[in-house]
Amino acid sequence: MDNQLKIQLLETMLRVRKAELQLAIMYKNGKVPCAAHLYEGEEAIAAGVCANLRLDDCITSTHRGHGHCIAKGMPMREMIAEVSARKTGCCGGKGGTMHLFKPEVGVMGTVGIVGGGIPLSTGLGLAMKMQKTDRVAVSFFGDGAANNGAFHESLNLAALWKLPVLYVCENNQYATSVAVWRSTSVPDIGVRGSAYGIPGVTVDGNRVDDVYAAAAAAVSRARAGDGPTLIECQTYRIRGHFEGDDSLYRTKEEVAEARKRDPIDYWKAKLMAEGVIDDGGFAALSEKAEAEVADAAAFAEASPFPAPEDALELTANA
Amino acid sequence: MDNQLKIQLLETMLRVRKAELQLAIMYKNGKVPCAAHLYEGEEAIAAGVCANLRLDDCITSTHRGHGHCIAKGMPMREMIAEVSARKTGCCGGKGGTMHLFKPEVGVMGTVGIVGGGIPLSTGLGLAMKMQKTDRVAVSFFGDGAANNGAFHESLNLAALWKLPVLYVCENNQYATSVAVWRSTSVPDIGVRGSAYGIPGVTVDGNRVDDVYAAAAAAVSRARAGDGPTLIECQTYRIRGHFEGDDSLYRTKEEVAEARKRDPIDYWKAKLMAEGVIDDGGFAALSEKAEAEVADAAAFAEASPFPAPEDALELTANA
Amino acid sequence: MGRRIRFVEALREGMRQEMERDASVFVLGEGVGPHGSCFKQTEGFCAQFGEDRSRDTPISELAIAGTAAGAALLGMRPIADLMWIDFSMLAMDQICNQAAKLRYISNGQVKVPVVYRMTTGKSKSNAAHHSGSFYSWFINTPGLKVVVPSTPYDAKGLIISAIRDDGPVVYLEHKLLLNVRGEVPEDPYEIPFGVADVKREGTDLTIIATGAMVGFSLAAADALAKENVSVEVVDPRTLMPYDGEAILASVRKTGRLLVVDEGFRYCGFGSEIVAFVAENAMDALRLPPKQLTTMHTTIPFSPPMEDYVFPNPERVAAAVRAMLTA
Amino acid sequence: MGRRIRFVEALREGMRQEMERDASVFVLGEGVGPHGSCFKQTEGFCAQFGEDRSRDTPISELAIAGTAAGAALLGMRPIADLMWIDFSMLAMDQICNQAAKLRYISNGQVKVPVVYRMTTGKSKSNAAHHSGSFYSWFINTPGLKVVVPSTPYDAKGLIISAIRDDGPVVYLEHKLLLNVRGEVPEDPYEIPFGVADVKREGTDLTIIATGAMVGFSLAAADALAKENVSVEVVDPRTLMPYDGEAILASVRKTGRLLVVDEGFRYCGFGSEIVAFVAENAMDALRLPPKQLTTMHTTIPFSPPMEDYVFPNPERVAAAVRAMLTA
Ligand SMILES: Cc1ncc(C[n+]2csc(CCOP(=O)(O)OP(=O)(O)O)c2C)c(N)n1
Ligand SMILES: Cc1ncc(C[n+]2csc(CCOP(=O)(O)OP(=O)(O)O)c2C)c(N)n1
Ligand SMILES: [Mg+2]
Ligand SMILES: [Mg+2]
Repeated sequence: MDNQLKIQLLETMLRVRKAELQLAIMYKNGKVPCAAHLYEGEEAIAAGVCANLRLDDCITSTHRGHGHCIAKGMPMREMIAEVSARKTGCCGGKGGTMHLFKPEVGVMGTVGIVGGGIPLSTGLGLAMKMQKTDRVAVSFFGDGAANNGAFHESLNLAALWKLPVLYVCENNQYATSVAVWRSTSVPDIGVRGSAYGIPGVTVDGNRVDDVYAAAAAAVSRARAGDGPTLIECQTYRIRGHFEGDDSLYRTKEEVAEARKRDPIDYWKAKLMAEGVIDDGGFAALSEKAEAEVADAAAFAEASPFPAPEDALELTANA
Repeated sequence: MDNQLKIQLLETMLRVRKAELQLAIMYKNGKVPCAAHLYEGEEAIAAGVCANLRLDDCITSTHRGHGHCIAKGMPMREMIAEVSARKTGCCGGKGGTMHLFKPEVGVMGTVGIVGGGIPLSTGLGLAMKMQKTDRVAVSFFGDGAANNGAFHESLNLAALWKLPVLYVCENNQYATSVAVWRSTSVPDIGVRGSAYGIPGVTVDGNRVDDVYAAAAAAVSRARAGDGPTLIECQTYRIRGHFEGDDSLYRTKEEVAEARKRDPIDYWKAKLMAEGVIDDGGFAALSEKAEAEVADAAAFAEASPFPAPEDALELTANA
Repeated sequence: MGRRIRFVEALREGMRQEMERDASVFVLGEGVGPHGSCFKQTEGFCAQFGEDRSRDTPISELAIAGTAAGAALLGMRPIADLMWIDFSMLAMDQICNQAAKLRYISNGQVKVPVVYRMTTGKSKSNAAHHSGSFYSWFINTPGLKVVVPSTPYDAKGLIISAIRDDGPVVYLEHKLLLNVRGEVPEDPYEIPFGVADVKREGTDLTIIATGAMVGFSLAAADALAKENVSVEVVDPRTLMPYDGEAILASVRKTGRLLVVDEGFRYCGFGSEIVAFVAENAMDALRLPPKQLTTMHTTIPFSPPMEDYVFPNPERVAAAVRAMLTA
Repeated sequence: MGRRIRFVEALREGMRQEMERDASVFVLGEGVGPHGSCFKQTEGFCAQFGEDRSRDTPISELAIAGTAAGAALLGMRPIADLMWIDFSMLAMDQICNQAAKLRYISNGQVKVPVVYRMTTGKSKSNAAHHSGSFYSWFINTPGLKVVVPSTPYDAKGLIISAIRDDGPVVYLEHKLLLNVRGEVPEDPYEIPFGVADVKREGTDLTIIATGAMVGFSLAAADALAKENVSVEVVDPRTLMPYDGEAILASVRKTGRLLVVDEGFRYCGFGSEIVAFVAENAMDALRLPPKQLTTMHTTIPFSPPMEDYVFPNPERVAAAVRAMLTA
């Protein structure tokens, strides 16, 4: 990993973090019309995986998808404008926080139905293979989604057809109020790869270098035509399931403990120890990210809402 | 295994075999209104598993379910009458070959939707556990069903809740015209138990003693409250997928080879070698089974069809 | 005047009283356990009944629905919470192909006393995957009963009737109604299926409305009353079976019909009622019947568009005026 | 007179010609590979196009539907065979929540040119899990188009239009029609969606029928002609969008409407058409509109009961007589 990449990973994580914190404030201030599911503390996964992707690779994501979109290259302005329901958003306000699209950069959709993106990304991989490209598709989903039938059917199909797909399971220990041990019959979801004869790995999702390495191996495997990989990234959902969630189902101590394992702190410390970056450099990156997010927020606020009648655009059959 | 049990296993297999051959003839003669899915060559699985069950244990089965019903204790007359659409059938003609019920003996339904019985049997196991009994539920399904989301969701749930359920996968190498290697990403479906942290075993489904032993272990595990087991029984579908299926998707040689591994021949030879039974004894069992089936067929033929208006019985909301 | 509590409290009380009365009743679903469900529908159940009877599940809608149906076959009376109706699309096979049919195909040898609870309808920018109202699919399925309470009183009575019913019942909780207050008796009571409730009497026009549309229609009726238009608002309360007699009686009285439904128009409940009345009381109709439904589009996220596609009290009143001035 | 081939041959020819024309078209589903599908719909495709483009799948309806939709997002034009409509209940989320909505929620950034093919309707004692006709669910879903050919000619033209359409299309093949013969041009041709076909002209009564019900209605019309009753049979061919103008024009001409639909009555296509006509042409109706549908019951197995619950030509004729003598 060269220094440029190391810095890029840090920058991506910072951009995602700042965006989420910004959206948290905007939600509090009534600028986001519905409770959003934020990604704070999980940034290393989106950053580490997407750093392995080309512009023409594609992802699908979930209700907690802002970070994946940013990491894959969605313009900050369009993302924040969409989440705040503006006409200038990436979907013109039709999609919203759980339905973000930007095919130009390979964001083929965040999906509000848990597990719903897994078959879709499998189909992206099928098209990539049938079109004889070496593109890859990535499906981001949570620990909760790994217990849904969509996971099983898709991984079996992708393994069978050797599709170029990465199944990235973000195990943040909870599915709404339900702790992973209450919903999942195995301690490590990565082992489920063996049910499909594909590699299944479990990595520390708060260590961007570990995530990057696992994704790198899976991407080259996929590009080589050797098929899919299941990557479980173990992390922790720092915030409530959605903004406003009281999180009464877990202790403050548990959350405080998890905060100590912040993925940005980890990577910053590592890069400093390596002398790749110093406090000034970090501050600069951080301010740059803040500035980008502030600009995006201002852009969104200055943007018009869609007209009511815009709702009827694209309604074939109506 | 005592001699009585050994004979019982043979008898059950013979009863199932004769019933299926009888239904094949009845279908040819237009006595069965729709193509049935017959079980010839797979009898050892139903016999070996159900020999471990009590009357108050329950099963769900599939479109290929005649054998399971007989092995669990459904009266031959009611089964054959139902398949030939008579009012005296176990479901009064409402269910038919793919929808056989006899709760008194624990037959909680054969299901026409592939995989559809798996969640239902999981629920049977849940009730048995919540009611603090030591009953067990068995879900019979095919290799094809093991690729359906219902399989994944149910096994995860049963493992999580330690439900007393046996998941018996009858791998007969085909799902309609689709060979198992075209549909399934692992050579042995038994390995999928590891995705749920439960025992997953693969046995020769044409050896009733092996099936019996695997089921015995799973049943005692379930009764002890230790949870579910996945048992893959490898066998072969001797006949077409349904009566009338041309089976052009496989060679005559392949089928001929498989016929050599007939489960009844295997067990008969073994019992003879052990001196548990002789030709006369076998002939007697075989004739007894034929007589029972002939009686059932005659009963069915002599039985009335339901009245057209019977269709509206039980139609709440109509 | 009696005790006034919120819809969600009435629902919870009905479930709790049935669980106290009958040990075979239990709830299962995503988050129904210690946390007490996303809208607190089962708050306190774990404390009172234990996790065994207030059971968290994985995100496995198909298995939740099928496991509940299977448990019902052995005498349990499960209440399966599928959260949003939108997620029930993953459970359609177990609800509509299995649970709905088991009693019939078994020739009555088994009963399937399961309740499938789902929240439904618009709320605040819940967007394309969390705003569904496609209960017409359940109405279209023989073997299912479909219940849509519009008040706390109905919420309690109907959940108790649903739990006691021996067949599968789909019970819909409108997100906009969960915190609405109303009078609710403390003791358990049933509301029979197939009996409509005339929420407001009137003489000029009949509105058939359900769920949150009832409140919208009553608000519209208030506004129209000031214009000397007398609107009758009839709430079927159960959509399968629905109270055809009451609907026809009201239409025969007023001679005018508007159905207000949050589902989509095509093959929806609105079309069902308009068709039923046209077939059975066309002679009584002084005007062509009309319906006001959610516009036929995927539900958009942004408030201006979202508000535009759903019915609201003003649109109900406007639809009535348009009919009367036609 | 032109070449007469069977419905299934016309369907196959339409798919084959599109696959020859456009390399992005492919089929996937259980048994569509070397075996050529359970009703031979894709016979010969593997030989001509290879297994890559005529792809067997596991029994994974949810993944089949979603994988097809996903592939469509990158420019492929998949034809996903779900075998029986009954099995699509397992795929509802990917068909109705994903494929149907992707174009809209993405604000038109993606297209979803996928065809979902399913066999539908009664055949011979297929019983509770293999006799479904619940296409009303798809009609009820914004973003889907629904196509139901009743003749070989329509089968070919509509599959070609469906494949060329940029949105998801549900294409239904009635099991009783697969071997029916009719005239079919060899060259490819499209049939536009939303254009009904008057299968028989008449003056006394309009029958709106679809799929196998068209043939039943034409047979009934023949019988009734001998009784000097002139029946017009209109086949919408596409149920979403449906040709409201043609339906109203026919009703305005005859003044009498019977809808014959194999789906269930409640919230079905029959109710939809009755409602549409009542709302828009009540003045033209000389009699209350009626519908003849499959009875509201789970489908029984035994032939006497099965025959009893479905429409047939005699019942269509009887329904018409009942209306005219009412
Ligand atoms: C099929 C389905 N079931 C339930 C829900 C409601 N829901 C939204 S997010 C969520 C939890 C998802 O957990 P996980 O997959 O671990 O993702 P996380 O929220 O932890 O990132 C649930 C149950 C849904 N959106 N879709
Ligand atoms: C959900 C579903 N998909 C497809 C079918 C059609 N179908 C009936 S049996 C069958 C093959 C089942 O294969 P398997 O599970 O291996 O059982 P087998 O027939 O080999 O005993 C298929 C695809 C169905 N009934 N249900
Ligand atoms: Mg999670
Ligand atoms: Mg098989």
